Amino acid sequence: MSSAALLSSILFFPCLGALVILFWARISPAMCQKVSLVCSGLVALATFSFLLPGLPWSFAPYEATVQHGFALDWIPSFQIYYYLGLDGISFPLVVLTAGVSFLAIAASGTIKKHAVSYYILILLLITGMLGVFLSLDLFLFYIFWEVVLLPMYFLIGIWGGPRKEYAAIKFFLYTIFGSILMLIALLMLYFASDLTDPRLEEFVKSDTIIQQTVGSQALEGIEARQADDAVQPLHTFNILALQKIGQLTDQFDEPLLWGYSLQWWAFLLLFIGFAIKLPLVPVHTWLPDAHVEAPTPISMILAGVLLKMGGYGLIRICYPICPEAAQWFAYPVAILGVIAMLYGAFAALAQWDFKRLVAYSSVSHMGYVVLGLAVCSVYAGGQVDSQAWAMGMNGAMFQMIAHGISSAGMFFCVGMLYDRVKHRQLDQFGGLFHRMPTFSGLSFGIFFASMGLPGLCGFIGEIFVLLSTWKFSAVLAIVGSLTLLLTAGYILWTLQRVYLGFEYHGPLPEKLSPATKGEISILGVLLAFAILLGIYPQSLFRYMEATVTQTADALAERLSAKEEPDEQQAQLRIDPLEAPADTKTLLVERVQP
Amino acid sequence: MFTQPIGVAHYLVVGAILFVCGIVCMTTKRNTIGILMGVELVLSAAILNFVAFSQPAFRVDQEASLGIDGHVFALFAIVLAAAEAAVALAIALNYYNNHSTIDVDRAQDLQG
Amino acid sequence: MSFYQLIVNAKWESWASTLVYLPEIVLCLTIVILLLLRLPRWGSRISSLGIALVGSVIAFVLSIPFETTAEANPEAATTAQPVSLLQEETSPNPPDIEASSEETKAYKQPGDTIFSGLIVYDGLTIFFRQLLILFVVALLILMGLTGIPDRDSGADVFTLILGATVGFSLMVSSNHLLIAFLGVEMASVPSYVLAGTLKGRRIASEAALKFALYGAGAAGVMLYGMSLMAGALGSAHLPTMAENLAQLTANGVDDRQLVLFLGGLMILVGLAFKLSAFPFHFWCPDVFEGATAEVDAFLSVASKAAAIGLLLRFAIGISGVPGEPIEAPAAVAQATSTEEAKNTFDILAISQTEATSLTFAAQADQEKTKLEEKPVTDPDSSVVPIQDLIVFLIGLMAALTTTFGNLAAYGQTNIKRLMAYSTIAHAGYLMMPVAAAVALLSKDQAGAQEAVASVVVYLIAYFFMNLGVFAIIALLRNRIRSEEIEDYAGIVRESPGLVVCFGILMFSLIGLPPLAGFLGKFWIFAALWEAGLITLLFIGGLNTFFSIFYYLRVLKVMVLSPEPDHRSPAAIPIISWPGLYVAALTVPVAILLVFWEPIRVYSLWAAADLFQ
Amino acid sequence: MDNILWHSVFFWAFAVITCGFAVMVVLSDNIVRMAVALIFSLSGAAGLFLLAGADFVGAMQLMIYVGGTLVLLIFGVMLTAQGPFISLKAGSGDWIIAVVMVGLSLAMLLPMAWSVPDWHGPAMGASETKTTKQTALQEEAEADQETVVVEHNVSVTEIGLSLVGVRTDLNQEDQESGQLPEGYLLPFEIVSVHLLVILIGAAYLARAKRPRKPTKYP
Repeated sequence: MSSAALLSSILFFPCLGALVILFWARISPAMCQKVSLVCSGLVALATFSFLLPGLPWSFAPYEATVQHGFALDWIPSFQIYYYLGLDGISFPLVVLTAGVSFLAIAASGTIKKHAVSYYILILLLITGMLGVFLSLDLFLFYIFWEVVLLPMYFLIGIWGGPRKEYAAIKFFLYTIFGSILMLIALLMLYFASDLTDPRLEEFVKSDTIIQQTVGSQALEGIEARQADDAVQPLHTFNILALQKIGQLTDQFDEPLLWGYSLQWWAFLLLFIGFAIKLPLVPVHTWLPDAHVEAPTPISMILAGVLLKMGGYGLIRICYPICPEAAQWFAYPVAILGVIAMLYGAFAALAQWDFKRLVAYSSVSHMGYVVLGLAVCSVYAGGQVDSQAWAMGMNGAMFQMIAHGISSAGMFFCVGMLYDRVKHRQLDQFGGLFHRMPTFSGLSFGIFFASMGLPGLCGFIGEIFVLLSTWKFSAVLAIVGSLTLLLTAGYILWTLQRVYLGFEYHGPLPEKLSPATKGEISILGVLLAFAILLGIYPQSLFRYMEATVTQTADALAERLSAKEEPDEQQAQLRIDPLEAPADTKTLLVERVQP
Repeated sequence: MFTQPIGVAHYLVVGAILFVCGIVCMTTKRNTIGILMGVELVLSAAILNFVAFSQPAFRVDQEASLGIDGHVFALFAIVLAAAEAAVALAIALNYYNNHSTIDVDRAQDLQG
Repeated sequence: MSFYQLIVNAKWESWASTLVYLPEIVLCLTIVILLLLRLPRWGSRISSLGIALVGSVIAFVLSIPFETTAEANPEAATTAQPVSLLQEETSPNPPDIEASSEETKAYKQPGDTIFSGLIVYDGLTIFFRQLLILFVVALLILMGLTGIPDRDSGADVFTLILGATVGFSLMVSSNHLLIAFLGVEMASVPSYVLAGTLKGRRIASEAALKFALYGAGAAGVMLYGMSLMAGALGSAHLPTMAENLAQLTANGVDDRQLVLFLGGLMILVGLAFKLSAFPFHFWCPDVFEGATAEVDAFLSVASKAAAIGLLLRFAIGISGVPGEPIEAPAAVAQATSTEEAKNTFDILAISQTEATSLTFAAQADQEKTKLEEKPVTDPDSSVVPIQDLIVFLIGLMAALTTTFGNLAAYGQTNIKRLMAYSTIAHAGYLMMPVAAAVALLSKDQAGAQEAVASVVVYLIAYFFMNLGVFAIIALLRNRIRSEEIEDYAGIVRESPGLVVCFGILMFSLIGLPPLAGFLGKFWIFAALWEAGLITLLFIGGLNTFFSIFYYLRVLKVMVLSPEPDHRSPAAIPIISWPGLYVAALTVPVAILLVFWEPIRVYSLWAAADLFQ
Repeated sequence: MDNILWHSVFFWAFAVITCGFAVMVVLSDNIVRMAVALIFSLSGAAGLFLLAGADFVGAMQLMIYVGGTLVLLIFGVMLTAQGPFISLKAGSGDWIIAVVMVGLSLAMLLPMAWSVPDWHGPAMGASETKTTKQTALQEEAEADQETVVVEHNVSVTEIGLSLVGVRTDLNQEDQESGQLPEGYLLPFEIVSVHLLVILIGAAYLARAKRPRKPTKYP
């Protein structure tokens, strides 16, 4: 099977399911769930089959290149292609998406109201999420990014809790604000990019997708440029090409506004857009509301997958395309990351609502992702230390996957309790261990995974991030590691308040029935993955390490090259007082270790 | 005053006065018919301008005069203005039938 | 040239023009048939809707440009059938005019002017004509479905609609101020009557009265501005005006600045009124509330499309790209012998190279060589200040209009009023690329073409979105007898299909991907970025954000609010004629993005003739 | 100095009539008086047209505008304005706004009217500007000041022919280059359609609704 057919069918299979539900006259809610379950199950099976060795389409580990990449003409005159592909960064997230979505649909049994619309929307949502991770064309990425938005708005707004309308509109507004900034950044990058740059010759010749789409045009342009002829610039939306342009040429270094370069602005706009989705601290306030009001399965998807879109955007687009700006912003971003970690943890400590607590823990955990990415100016002998950066990135990626598993599990736990006793007040729980022993045992595992207990998945990511931060700034690493303590604090305290203790003293005690088989299997699957990743992290690293390392190497090389050859700049670094106050010197000052 | 030949500028001044009168009429009159009269004044100012611009003898740069184009424009403007007035009156009548007044200040059903 | 020859030429021109002007002629004929059918007694038994529909469908078919082989093979064209027909008609021996000039083609093709330079027949004209006539077809079908107008007034209302459409088509193809004014009048005056279609209702007659009074005033001001502009530039023919303007500025004649400025401003007032741009938007909400939803759709889509077409013609026409070498009377009289022109333009070219910075030196050199080759038809630097002024005025107005429209929409309780403000906001979006196109005229012709193409695309999307929304409003009005937003509460439970369509249309109006509204908006933003109008780009982006609130509020009421007790049932199943009609308008909105490439090719083709 | 130009005398007379009655339209409170003042103002304008050599336009102004439009307006007055509605005073606030507006617009428009030296009239313009073309014209003007004013009257034949697309007023050699000068065939034809549509529209609004069944709509 060609990769085009394979990836497209994975991507649009949920849509097919949605159509089936739509045109199935008088379908019952249970039947809806079954159809969606089969549909998402098949998608999950297909993505997991990539993991198996030996199949013709299996995903080769330890490979840095894009696999199953293909591009079809969509809007060739705007250089927009239907370009999908998998690599070490997107592949784990695709698998996570398929898995979590399947589990979320499995957990949707309690949804009885407007079941047809619910399942249609959730299936569309899955397509959108898969599309975000699969697409390698910036424009296509943006389209899928927005496609995710609409179903989510309705899923929260119709099936949510008491303040659903407020939560839904808040989510919608925050995200769309970010998307508008992203759209502007997207236009900036597109119109600044030019594939006919001679420095890209090697890339243009080697990249099969570029060859297939605009190769001849680009090569002609390059030849003409080498011969000093005037050429129309050849813009591109290809993410990989944009990365190369950012890393090999200075097309994005043009000053744009107020003395800052184009890539500075592009980074800023993109970063805000992704940070909102992530969510980072000043713009995180939509998240607790959305999580609290969303129905359980939607919370699982929201925490398990949607937040990862922000992190993915940072790793895939923000950092590789704008390396210098990334370096300029290293400290602010890192500090924001640490603040998010601490703030999220503190806020979680202060919550009385169980679901809100879990939501704030998400804020805290996603802070690690940002911190891990920000450590891009670690110096080792005048060179940017690509190893430390790769470690940070790996940690961030691992953290995303781990959080996807553990937070989905935690939200499921909360949802299970809420379905039974219709409240989430932490001080009214207690003693669940006696009433629901199996469930409690599994939840302990999930919560410990989230806490970062060694041997479970949360640990690896956090420790990688903190280690690389240590090299970047010891102070930030120390402050950041306080989060470990706080996390342990609120998780343990929660466990104590909810599961331990003598007696359940809240309302509706008679409803606290033991977990059903379905519920146990959902939690069990999640816990199994948490343990697998915890004790054998290589099972994940083997897929993403190569790509991440390559990215980090390329960026580090770019930044080192920028720093080194210029004698004058070295001079500046020694005596910053006499330097003219332009951006470059600011940059140099900032990156001084 | 009477010894100087007349130029386009003289006509433009007359046109400007008519125009201003028309605009003031449109803004101050509370009566639909009054407002329409203001419109007629404005249109007639424009027609006057066209006619003045068409006469090469009124100016130094004779070759830049509009000639017959200005006349045709003026003719069409007259015809269109008459048509517009007819429709506006029909609408005013219709309004009168529904409201028993043609005072636009009493047109308050819509928030404005 | 003898008098006889003059008549032969005029006759030839009229014939050749008539051939490509058939759609409008068919519309006019339909009007006459609608009138004549009242005479015989059996005439009242024939459905006037049917006649109007057939007429407009025929007009639409005719508006598809018929295939000419002339471009590919000029030899073949001369032997093509229309020519031989023409030659027989006109004179025994082929007219001198064809022998004497290479410019003359056998018959009219896209890019020519018709009716002796009064009207441009180019891609943009063809596009607008198709859009407008297609809209009329769709609107007539909608009117058949909703039952407004009733049988008595049907013939009258359809006559007015068709008459206004002829006016719109004149507006978008005008190459001459007279045609522009005639078009505006032909379009507006029937619209005033249409606003009062339900003549027994108080608010309808009030809407019509307000519309007519404000409209007449705006038309008067516009005519006054046209008189000043034409007088100062010595012609009313747009390309000639542009040429004279360029020459005036090039010769350093600056005593007419005030006249030109005031004249241009007054014309802009008239256009802004038609576009309902801030601060001349005030009629729009009142008229929309008073008129029926069907008429609102007409005013909101067709009228705005025509106004933006005229704005494009005017802004681009006056600021520097004459489409063809011109032989207008004034230009002829001015004795612009080619030598003189060359001298002026050489001076221009030199001053230009001096003015431009080093980075643009190469570009300037290129332009200079171009200027030497084709002195009349190329943009030159002397019009740059004029362009800057136009860009500033239109850009400012666009920014204010969008922002005002979006902010004022918040407090509205009536859906038609809300859509009126939404229309105002969208008019602002539509004006943005016009500013971008003018800004790019002398820098980057391809970019300017993109900007005009973005208008085309936005209008295509806008056609479906707004017609769909107003169709739903009209259909719901027939069921629940109300147009208040609060009465729409919980309507999703009665007619889910309709509300899903409504939701898609609303999200498309916001401009969210993957819907059609995004397509247009993205393109507009791209044009703004390319034109360097970053402030406008940010304002546009911010406004997209503002607009979310009120569109979502309507949707929220329809979907999330509980139903009121006292409401007549609103069930409109999607599998019924009205439901299918709405679905047919929604489906393109949902899937237009997939067919971006053909749309892009088409829109670029439509915009191309403007920049020959 | 002592050479009184009768053309100018008539111009000033008509200008005073036109502007004076226009001001009266604005100032009058009685709608019938306004209509009468408008008649005189528009007639004065027609006189100005005749002086500018636009005989046909002047005649049309008298026939269509003064004749047709005003009859329509007076019809409107008679049909709609009964008793108390005939005279409607504007409030003092309106007048303040009006005065400010008049001041502002005149302050803009009058300088505009005088801003182009070429337009000050043949003699005056020539004395002020210095270009070679214009001095030649000045000599011409001085040579024959009496005739310069009314030298170009557009004949009805020319207008009529231009309305069917034939331009006889232009230099004929210039027309041989292939591009025809604007003939006004299209507007002439299409305006008839416009008038038809307008007529139907006006009749539609003005005629009473045939009572058949009550309307279904709110």
